[in-house]
Amino acid sequence: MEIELTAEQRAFRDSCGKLAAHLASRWHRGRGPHDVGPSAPDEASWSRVAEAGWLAMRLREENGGAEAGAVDMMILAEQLGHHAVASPVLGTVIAAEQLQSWGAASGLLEEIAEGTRRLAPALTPDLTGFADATGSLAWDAAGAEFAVVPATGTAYALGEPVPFADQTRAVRPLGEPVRTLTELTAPDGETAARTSAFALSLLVADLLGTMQAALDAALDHARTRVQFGSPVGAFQAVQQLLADSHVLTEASRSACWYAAWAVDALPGEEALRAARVAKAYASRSAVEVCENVIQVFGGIGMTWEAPAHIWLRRAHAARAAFGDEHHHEAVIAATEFSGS
Amino acid sequence: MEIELTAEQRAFRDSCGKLAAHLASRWHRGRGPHDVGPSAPDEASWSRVAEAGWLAMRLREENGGAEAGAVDMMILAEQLGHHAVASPVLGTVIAAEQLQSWGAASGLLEEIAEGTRRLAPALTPDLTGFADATGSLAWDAAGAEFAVVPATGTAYALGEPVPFADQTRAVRPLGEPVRTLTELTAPDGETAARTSAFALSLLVADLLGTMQAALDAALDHARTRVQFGSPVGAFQAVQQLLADSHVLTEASRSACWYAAWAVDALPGEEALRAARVAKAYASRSAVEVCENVIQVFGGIGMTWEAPAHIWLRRAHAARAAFGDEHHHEAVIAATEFSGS
Amino acid sequence: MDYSDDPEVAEFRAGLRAWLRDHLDEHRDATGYESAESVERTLRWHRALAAAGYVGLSLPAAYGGHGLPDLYEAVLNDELATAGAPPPPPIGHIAHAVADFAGEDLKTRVLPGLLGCTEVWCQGFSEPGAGSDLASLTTTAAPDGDRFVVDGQKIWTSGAMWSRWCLLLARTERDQPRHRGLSMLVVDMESPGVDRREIVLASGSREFAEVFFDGVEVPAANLVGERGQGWRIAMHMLSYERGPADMGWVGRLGRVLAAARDDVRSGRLPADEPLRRRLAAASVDLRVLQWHVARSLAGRDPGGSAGSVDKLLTTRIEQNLHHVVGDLAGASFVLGDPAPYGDYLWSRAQSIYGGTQQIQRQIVAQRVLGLPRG
Amino acid sequence: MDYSDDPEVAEFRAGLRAWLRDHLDEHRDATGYESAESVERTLRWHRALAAAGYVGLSLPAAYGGHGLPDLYEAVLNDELATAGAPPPPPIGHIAHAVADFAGEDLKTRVLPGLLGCTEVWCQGFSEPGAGSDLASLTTTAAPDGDRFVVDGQKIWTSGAMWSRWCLLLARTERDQPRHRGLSMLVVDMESPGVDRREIVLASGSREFAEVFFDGVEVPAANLVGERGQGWRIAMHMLSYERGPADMGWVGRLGRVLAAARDDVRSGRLPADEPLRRRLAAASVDLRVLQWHVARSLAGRDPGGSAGSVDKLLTTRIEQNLHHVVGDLAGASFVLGDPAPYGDYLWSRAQSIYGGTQQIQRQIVAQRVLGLPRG
Repeated sequence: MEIELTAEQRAFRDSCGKLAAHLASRWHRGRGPHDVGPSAPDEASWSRVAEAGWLAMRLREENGGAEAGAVDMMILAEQLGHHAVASPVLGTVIAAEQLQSWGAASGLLEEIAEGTRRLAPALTPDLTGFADATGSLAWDAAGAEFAVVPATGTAYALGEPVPFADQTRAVRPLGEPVRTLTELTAPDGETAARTSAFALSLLVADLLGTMQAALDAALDHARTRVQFGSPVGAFQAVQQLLADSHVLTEASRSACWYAAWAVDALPGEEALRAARVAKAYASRSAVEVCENVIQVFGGIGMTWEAPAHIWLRRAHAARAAFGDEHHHEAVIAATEFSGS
Repeated sequence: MEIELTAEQRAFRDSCGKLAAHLASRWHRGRGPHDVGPSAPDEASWSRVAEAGWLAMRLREENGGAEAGAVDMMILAEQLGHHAVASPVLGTVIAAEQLQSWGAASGLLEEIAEGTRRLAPALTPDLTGFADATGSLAWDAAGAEFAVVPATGTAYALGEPVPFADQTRAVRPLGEPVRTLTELTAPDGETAARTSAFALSLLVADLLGTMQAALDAALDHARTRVQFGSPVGAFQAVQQLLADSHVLTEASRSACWYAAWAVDALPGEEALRAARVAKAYASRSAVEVCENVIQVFGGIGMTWEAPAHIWLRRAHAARAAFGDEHHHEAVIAATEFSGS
Repeated sequence: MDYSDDPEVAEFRAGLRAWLRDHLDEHRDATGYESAESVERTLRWHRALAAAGYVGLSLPAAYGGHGLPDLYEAVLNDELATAGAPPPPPIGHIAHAVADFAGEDLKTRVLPGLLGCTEVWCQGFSEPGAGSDLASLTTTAAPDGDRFVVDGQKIWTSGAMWSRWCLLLARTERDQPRHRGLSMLVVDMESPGVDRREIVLASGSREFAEVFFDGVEVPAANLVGERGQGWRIAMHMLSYERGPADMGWVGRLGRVLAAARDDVRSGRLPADEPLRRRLAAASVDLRVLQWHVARSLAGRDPGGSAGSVDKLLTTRIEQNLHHVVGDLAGASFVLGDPAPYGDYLWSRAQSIYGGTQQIQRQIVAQRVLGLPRG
Repeated sequence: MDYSDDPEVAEFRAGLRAWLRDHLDEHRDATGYESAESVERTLRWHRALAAAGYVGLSLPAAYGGHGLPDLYEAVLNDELATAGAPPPPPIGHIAHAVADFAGEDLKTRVLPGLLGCTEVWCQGFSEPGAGSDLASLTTTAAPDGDRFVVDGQKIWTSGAMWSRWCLLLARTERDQPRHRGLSMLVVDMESPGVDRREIVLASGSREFAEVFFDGVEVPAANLVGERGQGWRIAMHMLSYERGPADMGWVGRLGRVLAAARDDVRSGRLPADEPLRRRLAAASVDLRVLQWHVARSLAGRDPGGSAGSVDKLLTTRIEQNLHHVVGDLAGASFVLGDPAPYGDYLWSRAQSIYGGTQQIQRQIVAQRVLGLPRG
């Protein structure tokens, strides 16, 4: 039993954090909803993402990857959440993982890995899972050229982003078919489960990073903002809120770590079960933490200018992607708590 | 619009409170669960209850009653809850109201009104409503001679009390038939709804009295118990708990008043709808308040010796009687929120 | 105990409903002080209300009011919210401060414009350094002969971008401690030295602003009441800001729930049994809130700390309601029309504005329940 | 990152499971220190565990322990709870205090009886006037030549009615402030002047007692560590009382949920979809708790304030679980077998005993998150 990050993983976390902070610095939420910067990264930023190997590292060697573990990907995803990075790294990584599981051609995967071809995953209209037909939405699709619905063997062009609560990610409708991918083969159940577990584990990490960033900011605020002659963080009622938020964040971290470890270490179905549990828990907790954070910030937290709503929005959107707590708990209720 | 108690009603409340306190003083919870006094009142106590007119006041004149409004009965029930009175006044009153709605003979009702014949209402085994068959349980039946299931036209002897979380009330299984009441006629829907609304409104008042008593005790404790050099009630975290409890109690009072007013003022179905709402709200709130109260009491609140658990138990049991929040919300969901 | 309207109130309510049937449709787009265009529409709505006799209901008739009990303001708010009408002009507490404390001259000068809705007013209380802690205000109004010179900054000033007048709470007495040094002034927002900066909320709302005062001259004749009386007047105003009980919140929340109910009944939004049950629980909350508010209005003195009880209850119910309707919406909570998400964000603000939830609970604990100060 | 057991732990776990298969059934009725009879059964169980080598796992071999890492204690607790076995003897923290601080003579005298489970011990810390506030203890142990004379009162002393020995925290230094005046003593409960009074809990449990000390003489040789070191030893002990992570709570709560699951699956208790969903949410909580506890055990130093995080998390999850299973039980939550209601009451105590929830949150806020003291 060894439940911690290795020294190498901690170093990777730090380097991810640095680049994530840089990417975040190139995106601005503007002065209001009509003034938000585009979530698609500029060429220079996307090159740095590709150079960092983020898009390639999880893929198999023959597809241009480095076969990184899901734990490493979780480390990356947490940093992306922590800095509310707008660049669609998770969308690209998840789309590539899905295509690889369908046996997509190495050429395409290598292009994705190198950042020269930009794909987004196609999800069902309710965002709860991978699309298996048309009428779906491309998720985390800022700057993406197309999205593939593997079951139809078709890649689709993407329309303009639809309004989305999360200002840091784009969701776009699928448009015209642009390409047919004939070589695809449906993965077996084991692989499909593992792919879903992988996607869920990244969303959990994104939620974890988001809530930790929000909590850190609230703690800074609570230490410095003075009301009634004391820092607000000295008031017991505020301490209670922040303590609860810390508990939820740490428990979510525990869930995140286990789910990520399970992706590569346990049978697919077990990994998926763990990922569902983690996604349900982190979804509920992230919203609660971000709401508490806004409460601690007080009035300033309700302004566009303050970052608190950016975290809350990202939390709600990441909660919806690949299913919120109600979605996963309904599955768990049906499989574990249904009568004879 | 006149939403308050009249001077007469306030005087009645005070006199009810006095007798309720007296009755409560004759019952003792002992040193542990194996040492609890019987919830059946002694002869002297029951005579005082009858003399006070509590058993008669709601009945129609021809049945020996004074045709008191449901608001007056609510006032009484709140005091019974407030003092955690063990004597089965509500059971008797509800049984009489039900029998009257079935057109029971004046003789029987007069005997109940005078306290010379002691009846309990028969409820379904899940306690959610009046029984319409055998296999039911007599509720608040300490000292009762029998319970009537009007639909069967039969009065049944009562067995020994079954274990019940509430130490102040007895629930007893129905035994052998002892009497046939041939003169009964099922009430129309309007009357049946009003009878149920009446029973619910009394339970709501019992819950209200219970939570107010618990909260009052917690406030006393918070003002006097010193920890870390201050009264515990000076700590903001404790204040937050007590403030929330007060809010829940006042909202429950608002619900209680409206539901009681509605029993006699609105059409039966509307009165029943209001009573369901009030019962759902007060059931949930009473448990939350009593739990908060135990939290404020700290360790002492967890002992048998302290009264806190008596209120919590009574709250849970009154919540179950005639249906808890889940029961009533399921009805509301089915009638108001079901798809086309 | 009687929850029915008295005959006069019933008559007022019926008249108002009839008026709304005839006039509401042309004013549904009066969406508040968000842009020059919406201000225009909003003022048209306010003036229509004023012309029909629905502004200043509880103010003295001598200054353009109608001399009715407070209850009528609540009925107005309730009916407007229930009908889905835009809210009435938010001027009641300002008007009461002026009517109850200002001298005759000032009253005559400003009340007609206020109650006739020909001029927009704002209220300058909050400051960046004093959120829930009004007594620590630092904006100064230095007495200087027959005028005051105002320096400082206000925040969360609703409608400030479009206001002609500001009712300002500022420090006039340098040597008095905390709240005893405050006075209330009527400031012409067109004076030199007034600068405004829009605050965009997380929901996208542009109703609020910061206001900067740099050597702004205010005639001494614009002092409301006496010097040093500002705190007392502010508390008097807040006593009219009872919120839940008289601001039509029950009607507003009722419309949110009714829309959800329609969506479920019509099948527009699928609701499984757990969601239906949560909707039912929210409807329980709302009916109880309605009864509670009726009791508050009928029974209690204005300005009791019981207002904090009502606020806490409403906030709890509103925040839960928005969680439920958000979950009912499912993915469309975050996708598509941003209005429901904005409404949800607003529900989070309810536990912050007008005294945070923590402060409200403390007020209840200390002033209502008599617990000791920490 | 690896959540699998190391081979030695896996082997220990397998051996323990095998032992439980063979021996648990004859000990299932060891229900704790409730009556002379149950004490008898409980001691039989403890002695069986000791004989099999499962008591004192993390204590030095020199005094009858097994010199294993703390983790093994957690595995033991977890396996016993998961198997539905009675808990192991609650002596780990007492044994650590004695083993880590007492002199050689005292260790030799008392540790064999403690670890062999031939004598029952209790721990005298809490006092009526000091719930969560240990530093304000008032029980005195006045030094008097080669002995101390103890006067005062302890409360919440688990097992005191049946104990031979009490590890007592008392004030020996009159002139030292608060916690610097405390010392730790081993008191023979059969000494003259010791009086015990059973405390019956709301659930009916009779495990606790008050203990009164009236001029009780304790040999100076029974001092653990130095005079004035009592607070430090107490903190050291509490650092072993990590609760959730190593007390088998996950296993215990897991059994509660598993029983509910069996009731639903078999149809013994009907569960509509809202209840099934709440059970699913509780199962989510429990699995997360399990992973969190594994992380706590594997990663963190004993005694960090993170113990408060674990306690808060467990309490939240446990209290919610008992609400759900109570609702699943329906009327039978209040009717019939009183055990489930007693378990529910116990869940309410979790936010009180060992530092109230309010105190735990404050510890997290101030010691973990570094927020200022109020």
